Amino acid sequence: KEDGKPSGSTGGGGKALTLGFSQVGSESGWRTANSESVKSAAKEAGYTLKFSDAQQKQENQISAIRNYIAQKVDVIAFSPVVVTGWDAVLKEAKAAKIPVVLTDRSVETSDDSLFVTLVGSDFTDEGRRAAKILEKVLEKAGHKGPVKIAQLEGTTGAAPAIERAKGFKEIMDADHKDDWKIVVSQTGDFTRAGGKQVMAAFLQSNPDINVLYAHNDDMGIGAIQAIEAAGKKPGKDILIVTVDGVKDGFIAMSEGKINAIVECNPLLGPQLMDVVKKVKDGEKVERWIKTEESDFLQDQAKDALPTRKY
Amino acid sequence: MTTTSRLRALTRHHLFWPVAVLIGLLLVNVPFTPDFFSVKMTDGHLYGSLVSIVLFGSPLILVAVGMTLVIATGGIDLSVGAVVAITGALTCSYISDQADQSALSAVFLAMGIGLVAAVVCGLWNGFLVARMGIQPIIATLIIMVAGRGVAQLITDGQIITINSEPYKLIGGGYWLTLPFSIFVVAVVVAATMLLTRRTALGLLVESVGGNAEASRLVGIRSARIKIMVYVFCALCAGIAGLMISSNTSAADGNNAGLWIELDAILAVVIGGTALTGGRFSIGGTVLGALVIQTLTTTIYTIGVPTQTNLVFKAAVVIAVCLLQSPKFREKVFGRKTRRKVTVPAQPVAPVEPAPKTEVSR
Amino acid sequence: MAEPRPVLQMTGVVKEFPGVRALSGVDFRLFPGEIHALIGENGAGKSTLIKVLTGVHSLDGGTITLDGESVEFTSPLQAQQAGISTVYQEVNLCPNLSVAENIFIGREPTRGGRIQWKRMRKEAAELVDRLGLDIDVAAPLSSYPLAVQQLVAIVRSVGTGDRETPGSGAGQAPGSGTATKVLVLDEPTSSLDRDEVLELFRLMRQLRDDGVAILFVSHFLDQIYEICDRMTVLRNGTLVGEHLVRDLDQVGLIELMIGKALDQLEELHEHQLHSDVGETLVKAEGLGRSGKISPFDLEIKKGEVLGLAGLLGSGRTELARLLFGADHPDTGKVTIGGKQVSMSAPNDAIGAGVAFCSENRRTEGLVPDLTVRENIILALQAARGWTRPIPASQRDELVAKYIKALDIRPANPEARVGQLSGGNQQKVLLARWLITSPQLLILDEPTRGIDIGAKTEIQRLVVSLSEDGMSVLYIAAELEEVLRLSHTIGVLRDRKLVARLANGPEITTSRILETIASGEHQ
Amino acid sequence: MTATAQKPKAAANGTASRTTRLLADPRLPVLVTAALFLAMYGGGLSRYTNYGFGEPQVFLNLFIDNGYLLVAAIGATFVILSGGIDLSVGSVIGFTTMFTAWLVERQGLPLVLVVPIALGVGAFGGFLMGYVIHNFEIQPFIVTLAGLFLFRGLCLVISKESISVSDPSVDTLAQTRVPLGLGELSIGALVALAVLAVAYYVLHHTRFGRRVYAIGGNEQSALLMGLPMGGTKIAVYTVSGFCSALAGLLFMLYIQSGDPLHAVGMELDAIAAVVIGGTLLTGGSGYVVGTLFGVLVLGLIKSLITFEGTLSSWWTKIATGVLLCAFILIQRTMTGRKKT
Ligand SMILES: Nc1ncnc2c1ncn2[C@@H]1O[C@H](COP(=O)(O)OP(=O)(O)OP(=O)(O)O)[C@@H](O)[C@H]1O
Ligand SMILES: Nc1ncnc2c1ncn2[C@@H]1O[C@H](COP(=O)(O)OP(=O)(O)OP(=O)(O)O)[C@@H](O)[C@H]1O
Ligand SMILES: [Mg+2]
Ligand SMILES: [Mg+2]
Repeated sequence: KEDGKPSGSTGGGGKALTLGFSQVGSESGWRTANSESVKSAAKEAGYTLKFSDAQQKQENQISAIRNYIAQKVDVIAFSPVVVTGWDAVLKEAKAAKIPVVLTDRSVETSDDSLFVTLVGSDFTDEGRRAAKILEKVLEKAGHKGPVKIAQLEGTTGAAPAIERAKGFKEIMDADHKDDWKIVVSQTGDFTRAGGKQVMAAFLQSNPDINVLYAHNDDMGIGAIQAIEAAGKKPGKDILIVTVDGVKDGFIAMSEGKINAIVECNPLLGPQLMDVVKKVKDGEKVERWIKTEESDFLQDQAKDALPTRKY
Repeated sequence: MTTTSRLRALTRHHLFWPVAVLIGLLLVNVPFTPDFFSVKMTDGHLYGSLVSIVLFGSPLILVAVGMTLVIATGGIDLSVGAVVAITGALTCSYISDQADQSALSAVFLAMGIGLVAAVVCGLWNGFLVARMGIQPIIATLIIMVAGRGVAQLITDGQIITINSEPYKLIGGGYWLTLPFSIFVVAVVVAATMLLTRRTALGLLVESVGGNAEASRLVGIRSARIKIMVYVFCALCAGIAGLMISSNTSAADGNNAGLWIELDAILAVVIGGTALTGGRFSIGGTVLGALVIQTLTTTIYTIGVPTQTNLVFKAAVVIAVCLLQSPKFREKVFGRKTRRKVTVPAQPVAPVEPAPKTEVSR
Repeated sequence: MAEPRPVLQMTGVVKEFPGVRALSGVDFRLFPGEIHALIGENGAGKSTLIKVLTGVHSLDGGTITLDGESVEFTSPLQAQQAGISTVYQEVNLCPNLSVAENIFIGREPTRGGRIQWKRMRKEAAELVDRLGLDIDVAAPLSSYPLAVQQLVAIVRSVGTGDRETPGSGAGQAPGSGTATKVLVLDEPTSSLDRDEVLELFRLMRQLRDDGVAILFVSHFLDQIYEICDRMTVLRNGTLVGEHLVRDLDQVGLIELMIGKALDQLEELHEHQLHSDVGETLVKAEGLGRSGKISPFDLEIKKGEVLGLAGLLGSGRTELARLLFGADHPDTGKVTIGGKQVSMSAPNDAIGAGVAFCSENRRTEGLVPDLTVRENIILALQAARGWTRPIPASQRDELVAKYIKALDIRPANPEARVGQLSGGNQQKVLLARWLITSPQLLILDEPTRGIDIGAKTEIQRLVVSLSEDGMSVLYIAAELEEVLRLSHTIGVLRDRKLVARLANGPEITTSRILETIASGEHQ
Repeated sequence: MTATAQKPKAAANGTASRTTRLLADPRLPVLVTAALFLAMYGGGLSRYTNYGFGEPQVFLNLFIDNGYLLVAAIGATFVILSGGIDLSVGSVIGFTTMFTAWLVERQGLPLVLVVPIALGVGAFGGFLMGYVIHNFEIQPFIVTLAGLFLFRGLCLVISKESISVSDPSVDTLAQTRVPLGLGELSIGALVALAVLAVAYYVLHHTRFGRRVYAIGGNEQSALLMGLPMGGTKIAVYTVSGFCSALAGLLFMLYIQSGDPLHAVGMELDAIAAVVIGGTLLTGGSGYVVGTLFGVLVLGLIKSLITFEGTLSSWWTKIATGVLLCAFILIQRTMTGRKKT
């Protein structure tokens, strides 16, 4: 908080704090859970929430933020659609003395003072964690021989897709250069239908795949159906690691069809409200507040399942 | 001579090029997946690339068939993707509320509800286009935008997962060793063909699309026909919506049928129906949809890197269109056998001898 | 100038369409300063010859020389730039643009790249005026009836030929700056009335005297004898002869055209109308639509042929459209067979047994992509509704019958209507309504663009239909035609029905013209 | 013998009542759109004044936030007036952002060089599509759909990741605000307005513009009238490609980054704006000024929804649809129903 601008509070007093929150969209269950979490946390904290949905478009998000500036909200928070291109509007916010909190992912800026903090996870790290947990999965399954991986990517060009692939590859290249190989990789657009269809094609062209890494649970679940239709056993013939940790993913895992899930927690509403309050009150906050997340293996699935809210 | 002329006649057939492209695309896969054409028995049903092309292509075929009629009337329906989402969402949310998700009656009721919603969307589109006279692209844009919102409203923005064996059959199950969806598609396509060619509907649709004013003046109730085709199109999209949600046993308000309208329109055009309306070909549309689905599968199987998927798709689409364009074939392959001057053998008529100057000056 | 050289010469021209040979080795020549008629039955290949000449269609064989140089145009633009100005058979203008723009588009007066709108409108008004037309050139073309559009098309093509009008100064000619050497007019007179035709002829003569070669197509033989110097006759895509007009009489010409001796073409000249018309079938009271036609009363009896006479734009078409419900009337009511019919849409009228054959076959009549068969059965099918298709056998029989009766060529029910010649399209349109056997048949210029043989045939058909009890509302540009067929003649003037004359020996064309002129009569 | 017959005088003027004439006036849809836009804005004013909706800058923001869309929609207007359609708009915009960002950031080219290159590439893309459409007689919908795939694919080929533009000249351009009395406008907005003026001039005062209308009115006729069809058609798509590329540049200024997923689906926004502005998709009828109001209406709908500020994601979509629908229906009833 080297710039100390959060002190520029306007009223304070009895008036409820107004938070402008610009969400990416509602492209997945994960995202919806994220929005819900923010909304309910804001309600609980007694803040006035201005919520807007950008329908996956950066320009919408920018104009939403502009509008928040015009409306003179106390704090602006948003989950950036993309990581780049925020300088101009963030400078306007800064000029209007409105502190900005990022959620979910960071942005690239030239000037670090443009936002106060980031509440969220790190997609690249999720990729790394996926690779790490795959090691455990392979070990548990007593797998021998080459590891032939099929990768189901998210929407081409989307940050989670790129970074989850990057993180995974990083570990793979570092530790498993010889024995692991990504034999096929295609986008399943983060959807079940996509995952199913792509996996069906993979199984035709590369019947010897023995590991699947899916960038989210939904594609993994779709792929499971394709694997079953091909007469193979998901979780046994083909080991599956996915990211996200939605409820359906855990159900599949408890049925033994997914071997491990790397959690990416959408429920960061309460954390966000905390941070907003601190920022508003001029307290010092950390530059990056990581969400609490963990990785799950099959044996933890049963226990974790009831805790899944979305 | 006869063989070449027969070949000519064959290449002139309006379905020749779609078929040729389809076969070509299928063959492209062989070097990458040598057993591409093999079909084997797995778990009591047939399994293989060809089977999955039909299975995954079924929703697209359905939507495209409905779209064909709309396009034939000179319209266009952008809302099909949203209708797919709404139908799936309604049906799945109803089923998921059921205590016994596999109860047949509940499943049928749920599908009924979903399809009624689709029909309502179709009626609305038809009303805007035919009664209010709003341009189709903008009239259907309304549901395209709002419909997905409605679908998400129904699913609460979540993916609704259901566990219903009978429902699973429509889009993901097998019957007589074949994907059940093949039968659904076959029934819908056959019904459409019967409906359009055995009754006068096809003729009237083509007439409305070919010349709207003339059709009005011969007393065709074009408003009614337009409403009918929009409803039919929405119904097809609804069935496709059932299939898509059944295939994964889940309703995804945001992603189900996303951009399917573009693929459907593409399929219609590859099938030889002009976007300006008029003549249409259901068979061509089915082929067009198969071409697109094969293209998608090909992209997955031959290992195109994700970032070049779209470039590849663009290249194929352009190639298909160029091949289908007579002008292009003429310019590139044809050398057009011009100047085969066939001087008249007839006795040349009595031409007045002298060019008398008739200038009245 | 010893040996006159043809400005245009076509030799051995061949044009084939899939399945049809439209032209097989036609020779044709055109001299400067002559008006040359191109004559032939419907489908003989006249329009095709013109289209091949002007680069609309490519040539399949033969050569074209213009001014001694071999040419082959690949687009109408090129032909225009080489000095060939053309009015094609169907009105080919842009309905969404103003009259002035339609006349000038492609060669608008500009200064520094900017269109001079004022000047353009002024010049357009002058040009239009020269054809005796008095219209607002700033109004969109679509607001005018077909005949006016036809005239505008003519103005467009001829107006450029002699733009040395002192007023307009610049005198920069069309496109690239070539003056018109050849003017091609494909049935320009098909929907014009006498006055307009005279104006057009005056203009044509003037152009001819300026040395322009004019190619003129018409099915009105009188007009050909009136204005042409020379003629070329086509039959079935082949050349049957080139003659000086004064060397060949009408009978000889017709024989050349149809390829056999003509028997009883004249027959219809007699009034052979039956006199016993039945009781009132259609009654319109105070029917009107503001801005289109003032309220009128009209009665049509069973079996009566009611002809409408009037000048161009007098409202004949508007009247017919109101009776059919094609336009929504503001006032009045219609009773048909004693029952009041709400005239809100054509369906209502069709349901009550009214049929309307529009004058504008291209935009309001045919569906060009559909086949002859489909176009013919369209109205009947629409009346039956989509659930009850006409059984195939009955359909084919009906279609075959009318193809034969009206001599539609090619006699192939599978041919696309858009590819038929103009006259044959008109016949298809007629056939469409005839098979519905309506109670009242409204024919708006049914013989437009139809050759004389078929024209007589159609007129005979009208007579026999009326004898069978069908009422007919008959509109034709030719007064004689109206006179010949009608029991009663309604006279329109300035969009008002001003008189109703019972036909009889004392009614002549000049009598009708007087009525039109005086505006009042009983 | 016809000397007796008097020519009936043209009466098109007097008889037709004023309302009929007004209803037939092609300018009516534009006026109605403009009026409705103002009404809608008034509605927003009365509802959200307390939230600062009344500030002039909020109005000017409509231009700032939609300048790129306006430029793209102007290009689309040309195409639609000529009776065609261009679906590649969004992809070309996305591609341009990506391409320029890549050239500026990764290749280190100066902006003065990059801008013409980008515009040239866009225009060339449009030219190619026009060429194929005209010469091979393939339906524009399909050719431009292939263009949509191609350009989006090329974005990804350049890079899957977004590229942030930190070039100082881009920075200054992006952040320059031109004061305008009551508020300020960005460079992008000004460029958009300039493009609008040029487009208006071209469409209404040059031969090329009138040819565009002629072709849209009736292509076959235009051909027979001897208009240079091919040239015009190709030019129209070139203009659209150029405008899309320019829109891409403005978009790049607006968000200072290139991203392969930028402007997905923007072609539909552009087409919607054109149609809302009263232009007929069948071609030949409409005004580019209408397009301005179409864009403003879409922008206003977005603004109103943000100002409402309580809508969940799906209600945002539903509200957009409902507002759009209400707008179209009112517009339709006010311009009078014509037979389709
Ligand atoms: N585009 C086309 N495709 C196929 N056949 C055509 C085409 N255009 C003309 N034809 C055929 O060529 C023949 C000659 O037609 P054309 O239009 O030249 O006749 P025409 O002499 O002008 O007759 P009309 O007096 O009726 O106008 C006809 O049989 C017609 O069906
Ligand atoms: N000077 C004019 N000459 C011709 N038509 C005109 C003129 N001025 C106006 N009109 C238009 O003519 C229309 C009436 O034409 P209508 O088609 O009914 O005439 P018509 O008697 O059928 O003539 P025709 O069919 O020979 O053109 C009016 O709606 C009017 O717009
Ligand atoms: Mg002809
Ligand atoms: Mg008339």
